[in-house]
Amino acid sequence: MTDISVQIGPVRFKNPVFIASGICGYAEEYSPLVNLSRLGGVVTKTITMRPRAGNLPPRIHELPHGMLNSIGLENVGLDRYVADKLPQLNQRPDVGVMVSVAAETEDEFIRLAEAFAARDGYAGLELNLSCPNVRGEALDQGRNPQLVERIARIVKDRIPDKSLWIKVTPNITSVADVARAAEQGGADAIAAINTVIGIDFDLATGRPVFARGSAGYSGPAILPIALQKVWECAKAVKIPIVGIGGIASIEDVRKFFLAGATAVQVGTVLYNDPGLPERIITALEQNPQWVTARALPA
Amino acid sequence: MTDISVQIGPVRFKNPVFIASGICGYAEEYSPLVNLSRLGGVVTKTITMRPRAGNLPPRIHELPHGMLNSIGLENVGLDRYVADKLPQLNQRPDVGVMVSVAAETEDEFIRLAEAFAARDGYAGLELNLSCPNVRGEALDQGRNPQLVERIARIVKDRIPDKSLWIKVTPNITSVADVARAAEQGGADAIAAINTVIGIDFDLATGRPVFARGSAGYSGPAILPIALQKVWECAKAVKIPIVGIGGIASIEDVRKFFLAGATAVQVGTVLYNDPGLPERIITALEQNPQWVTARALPA
Amino acid sequence: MAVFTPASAHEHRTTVLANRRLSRRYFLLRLARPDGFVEPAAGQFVHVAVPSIPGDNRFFLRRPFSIHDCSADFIDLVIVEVGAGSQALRRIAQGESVDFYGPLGQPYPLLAGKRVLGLGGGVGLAPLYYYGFRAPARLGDGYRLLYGARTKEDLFLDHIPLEPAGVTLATDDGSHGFRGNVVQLAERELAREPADAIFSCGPTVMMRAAQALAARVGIPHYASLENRMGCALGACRACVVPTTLEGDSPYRTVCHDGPVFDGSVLRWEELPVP
Amino acid sequence: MAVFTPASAHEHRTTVLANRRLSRRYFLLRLARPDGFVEPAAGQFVHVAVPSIPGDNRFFLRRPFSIHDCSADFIDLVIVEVGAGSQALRRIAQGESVDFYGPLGQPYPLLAGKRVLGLGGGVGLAPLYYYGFRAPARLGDGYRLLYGARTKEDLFLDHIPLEPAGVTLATDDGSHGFRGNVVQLAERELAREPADAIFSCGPTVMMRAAQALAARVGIPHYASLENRMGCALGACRACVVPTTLEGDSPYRTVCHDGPVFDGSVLRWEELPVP
Ligand SMILES: Cc1cc2nc3c(=O)[nH]c(=O)nc-3n(C[C@H](O)[C@H](O)[C@H](O)COP(=O)(O)OP(=O)(O)OC[C@H]3O[C@@H](n4cnc5c(N)ncnc54)[C@H](O)[C@@H]3O)c2cc1C
Ligand SMILES: Cc1cc2nc3c(=O)[nH]c(=O)nc-3n(C[C@H](O)[C@H](O)[C@H](O)COP(=O)(O)OP(=O)(O)OC[C@H]3O[C@@H](n4cnc5c(N)ncnc54)[C@H](O)[C@@H]3O)c2cc1C
Ligand SMILES: Cc1cc2nc3c(=O)[nH]c(=O)nc-3n(C[C@H](O)[C@H](O)[C@H](O)COP(=O)(O)O)c2cc1C
Ligand SMILES: Cc1cc2nc3c(=O)[nH]c(=O)nc-3n(C[C@H](O)[C@H](O)[C@H](O)COP(=O)(O)O)c2cc1C
Ligand code: FES
Ligand code: FES
Repeated sequence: MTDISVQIGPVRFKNPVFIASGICGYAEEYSPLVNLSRLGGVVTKTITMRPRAGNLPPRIHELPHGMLNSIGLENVGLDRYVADKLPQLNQRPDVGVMVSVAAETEDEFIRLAEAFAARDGYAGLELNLSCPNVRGEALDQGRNPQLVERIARIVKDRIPDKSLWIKVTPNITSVADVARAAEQGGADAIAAINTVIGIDFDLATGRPVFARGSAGYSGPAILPIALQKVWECAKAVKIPIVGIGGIASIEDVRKFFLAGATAVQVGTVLYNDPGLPERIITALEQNPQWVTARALPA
Repeated sequence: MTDISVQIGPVRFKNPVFIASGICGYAEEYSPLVNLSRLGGVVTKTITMRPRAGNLPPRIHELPHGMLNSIGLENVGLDRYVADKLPQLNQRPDVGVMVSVAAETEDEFIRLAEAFAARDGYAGLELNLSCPNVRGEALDQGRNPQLVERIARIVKDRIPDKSLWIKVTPNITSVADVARAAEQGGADAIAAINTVIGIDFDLATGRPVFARGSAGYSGPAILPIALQKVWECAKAVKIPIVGIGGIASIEDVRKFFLAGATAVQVGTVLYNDPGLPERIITALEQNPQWVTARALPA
Repeated sequence: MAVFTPASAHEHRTTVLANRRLSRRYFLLRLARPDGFVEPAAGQFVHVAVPSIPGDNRFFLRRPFSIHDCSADFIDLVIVEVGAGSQALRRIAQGESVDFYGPLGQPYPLLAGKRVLGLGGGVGLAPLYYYGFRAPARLGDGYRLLYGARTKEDLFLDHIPLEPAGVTLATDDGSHGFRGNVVQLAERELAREPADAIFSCGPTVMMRAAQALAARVGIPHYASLENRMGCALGACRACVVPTTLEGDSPYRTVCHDGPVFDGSVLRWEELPVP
Repeated sequence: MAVFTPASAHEHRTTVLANRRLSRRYFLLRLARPDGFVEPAAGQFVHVAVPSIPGDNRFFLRRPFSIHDCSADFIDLVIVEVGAGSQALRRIAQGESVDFYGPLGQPYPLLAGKRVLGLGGGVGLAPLYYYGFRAPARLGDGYRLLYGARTKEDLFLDHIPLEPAGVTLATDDGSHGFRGNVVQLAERELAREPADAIFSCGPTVMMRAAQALAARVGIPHYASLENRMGCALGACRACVVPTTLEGDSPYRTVCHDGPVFDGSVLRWEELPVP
């Protein structure tokens, strides 16, 4: 069976196919439907220092070619995550776990990084600097390249032997600037993209469908946008790019590789077709040249 | 028949339904399929000082829920426009014409503004400061609020009795900042949005489908994004907002009004359903309350 | 409440055995029971992918449906046509295939030897019918089921055993059975003969009234809730409802902590009414 | 070249009279000719909306198709199944309705009294068949039509009058008629009897070869091009092809300046090959 493993920073992953953050919770939840150990890895729901209750329901809204979500980073918080959730997966060393984390201050990032530096049983951290579903800019450092560079360095210094991915938002003027800053700060990869900011209205009530109004747009409709951001990042940095956004078929995954991605994360489509990630992996094993094909002169 | 006319700056338009720039050329081309005098108005293909040949074909690419275009502002240039095209429409005073213009320098904007100030037979100018399909940033002033304010003032000072609309790009961090700048500069309305930057690849060739790589994404897939930008602008400025992006039904139009739009422009859907604008107008005449409904406390 | 083991959720591809109209707005979707489909408990549901043109993703989210009946050979769903997805399901022809996973969620508790009064509103009859008359593990005579709809045309009665042995009917307009809603009928029934618990499934307003009644009478009330779902596995946190429970979050998931909840812990005023 | 008046382009909703397979990859879509449909000239096309589920927009752009035949009652299109859209059109049942507008574009010139050699490659036969045998205004004996395809299975021959009176056939593999491509056949024909002009429609490579041949022989060549289209009215500038013509832009639109072009003005090396 062909080797399609990929190296991202200090860590080697058995293949380039991951499940995106927030899609499958802390991973274990999806074990009845997805063979987790078959995947390159799983990115967890974003963890914050303190537990978060998340936004008022309703939290998702279907659209013809995707969906809007307004989950609001509901999560159990750092302490319960390392106490309850991480150990679950430690019992499954065959599953590559990228822990997604977000924080409000550089100090919080230091404490998060130190908490994980002290533990094992995960492959690395993905910093979510770009959640469109939380109030204020405290959790939206992704707009500010200088801040991104500092945060990347703060974390990477503390987990040198783990893989550090910076997840970027598409809702800014230049993802290239942010990608360069992350690279400067020592990030091992750029994960692009998070959801595209969008909104929908309920004609019956005359109000937005979500209490918070705007929400995060995901699914096939955002594929061309995600591909373009990966394309932009690939031209800007030398570190690997993890492509995310709108994947719903093996063809979509091939396009991410052409755009310059080293690996991909499968998101919303999992709700519709939980078997897809494993089918993608099988197809890539049969066609390893797809993984290395690039539209850009490398 | 109910009056659904709308006032935008110094000009009153017979209804709030327009055809978006670049969709129907210089308007006359669509007269066999659309009753132009039934519309609130038509926005022309963007005009530049000198003629532009546009990009290498192919120039459009279909996607499941929209399309990508890379036309590249092909147009006849100012001189031929005012010599040949504008007079055509002068013979049809019943058609409200917004002329879309773009320029590379403030000086060019002055000359464009003066050229139009000296003429009549049009309702106003829409400044395209945001075309994703031309090289460099010369034609992409829409990212820079200060520049937007200066350009708006330059033009408005010269056409005080015409309607001046500033068309904004969604591909920036804050459309609200640009909208505020345009309002400061004396614009009569914000037109939101231009196409969303995207890309697609041809798996057969392993290359982007367009010679220039990235292109402009339009059609139903971008509706939630466009609605969100209008929502953001409506909270930021007092001047009217003209909603553009992904309209494919009367329900979509109602959502733009809820988001805070005073008028709308119908774009790509015209290729699929040229009868839609007139059906929308009839529906609005029968339900004038839809035009004034807002989700925001006005 | 029974702890649901997600291990029972498997992805299945199966065939449509029948798809027929039951009443004005309801239809029955009968699926061949696939191998390995775990025996469902009353109140559990399946998460169904709505078929669409190949390569298209018109219906991106699956639709959750309660199990109305289940035998060795088939799984029955009773579906009301509300939006585009349920209409698309109505169009699936016999012999076509459908993907789903399940059974999912927390079922109604099995209160052996207790007197349970079931209140089914509209399509909410499904899990309570299964609970009382079809589920392998079910109460005997202790179970009374009341079934209400807006009007006669909305009731679906085939296979439904009627009084005295079975179901008592109510219609808001009195066009069939008791005139009034099913909660008003429940008050009369409780006056006639008390119960140890109320189970409800139906419109939120109806279940809210059932909660008030249960509180007045001082008996427990278990309600089966609805909400929009993504994963249906407790992973995405999309389907939460507000509760009075302690913990990091007041929210619980309809897909995994529910759909059946002890009504006394729900913040009824804040429930989303999809 | 005749100046096309867009006034002829009207939006029509019509009914499918027939939809049947012609050969391995081709099918015939016969539409009822709607009232007010202007008499089309050979080389003109219609812009057809591909039906999709209501509320969906799976096929956002219309598809242009040449007129293969047109009578008082019907309009025939011959369509090759290449992608999702043509496959969707293949699925439309008789009696269903279809939206289109047209006729559109510049037709082949009517060279009265001249000897014209038509070269049809694959589905490119359509406009040349209409030109020679069906259009109200057409040449008489002066017209010779050569029709080539990859192999026997790709030819569609019903209603097509064959030699001596009519069409001469070629297949690349020689499985039917002349062995070789239609341009090679054309050289033989011209050697046999000269012509005053060549008309071609087919794959870009074939038309390019036809241009080279015409140039060698020193006669005009009119080619019908394909390109992706948006408006099909000359408005959006999506369908342009590069030419050697003067003016603000070297580009001309296939929908409005074409689809039939004087081959000598086209920059053949740069033509998009859809
Ligand atoms: C646990 C559970 C059991 C259910 N059992 C049944 C049943 O047995 N019979 C039945 O007819 N219906 C049942 N429903 C409701 C059913 O899932 C929705 O009516 C259905 O999804 C509506 O989809 P639609 O495409 O027709 O409506 P649309 O309006 O097209 O749906 C749009 C989106 O909203 C969601 N949605 C809309 N209404 C509801 C709702 N009431 N509940 C949940 N999601 C909704 C859809 O899933 C979809 O994501 C159940 C719901 C839950 C949560
Ligand atoms: C003037 C003109 C006349 C034509 N006449 C015929 C005819 O008589 N019979 C016939 O079978 N075909 C004809 N074509 C080509 C036909 O329009 C395409 O084959 C068809 O659009 C392919 O669509 P699809 O959905 O099957 O392919 P897809 O690959 O799904 O199409 C995707 C997109 O590409 C466009 N596209 C793909 N291939 C072509 C192409 N070769 N030309 C133009 N657009 C394309 C489609 O319109 C659509 O926008 C003609 C084209 C033009 C321009
Ligand atoms: C329900 C839902 C929850 C999400 N939660 C998170 C999250 O907690 N952290 C994060 O970085 N991204 C989150 N995302 C974004 C996804 O990880 C992904 O970036 C985005 O959905 C685009 O990919 P897709 O189109 O394949 O879904 C979430 C997306 C969805 C749909
Ligand atoms: C083929 C095409 C050409 C366009 N040309 C222009 C243009 O010249 N100037 C401009 O401001 N916008 C142009 N646009 C953008 C549209 O005016 C509109 O802002 C965008 O398409 C979003 O609306 P829609 O989704 O309804 O098409 C063009 C769009 C398309 C599809
Ligand atoms: S639907 Fe994902 S948690 Fe319930
Ligand atoms: S398709 Fe629009 S100009 Fe030809």
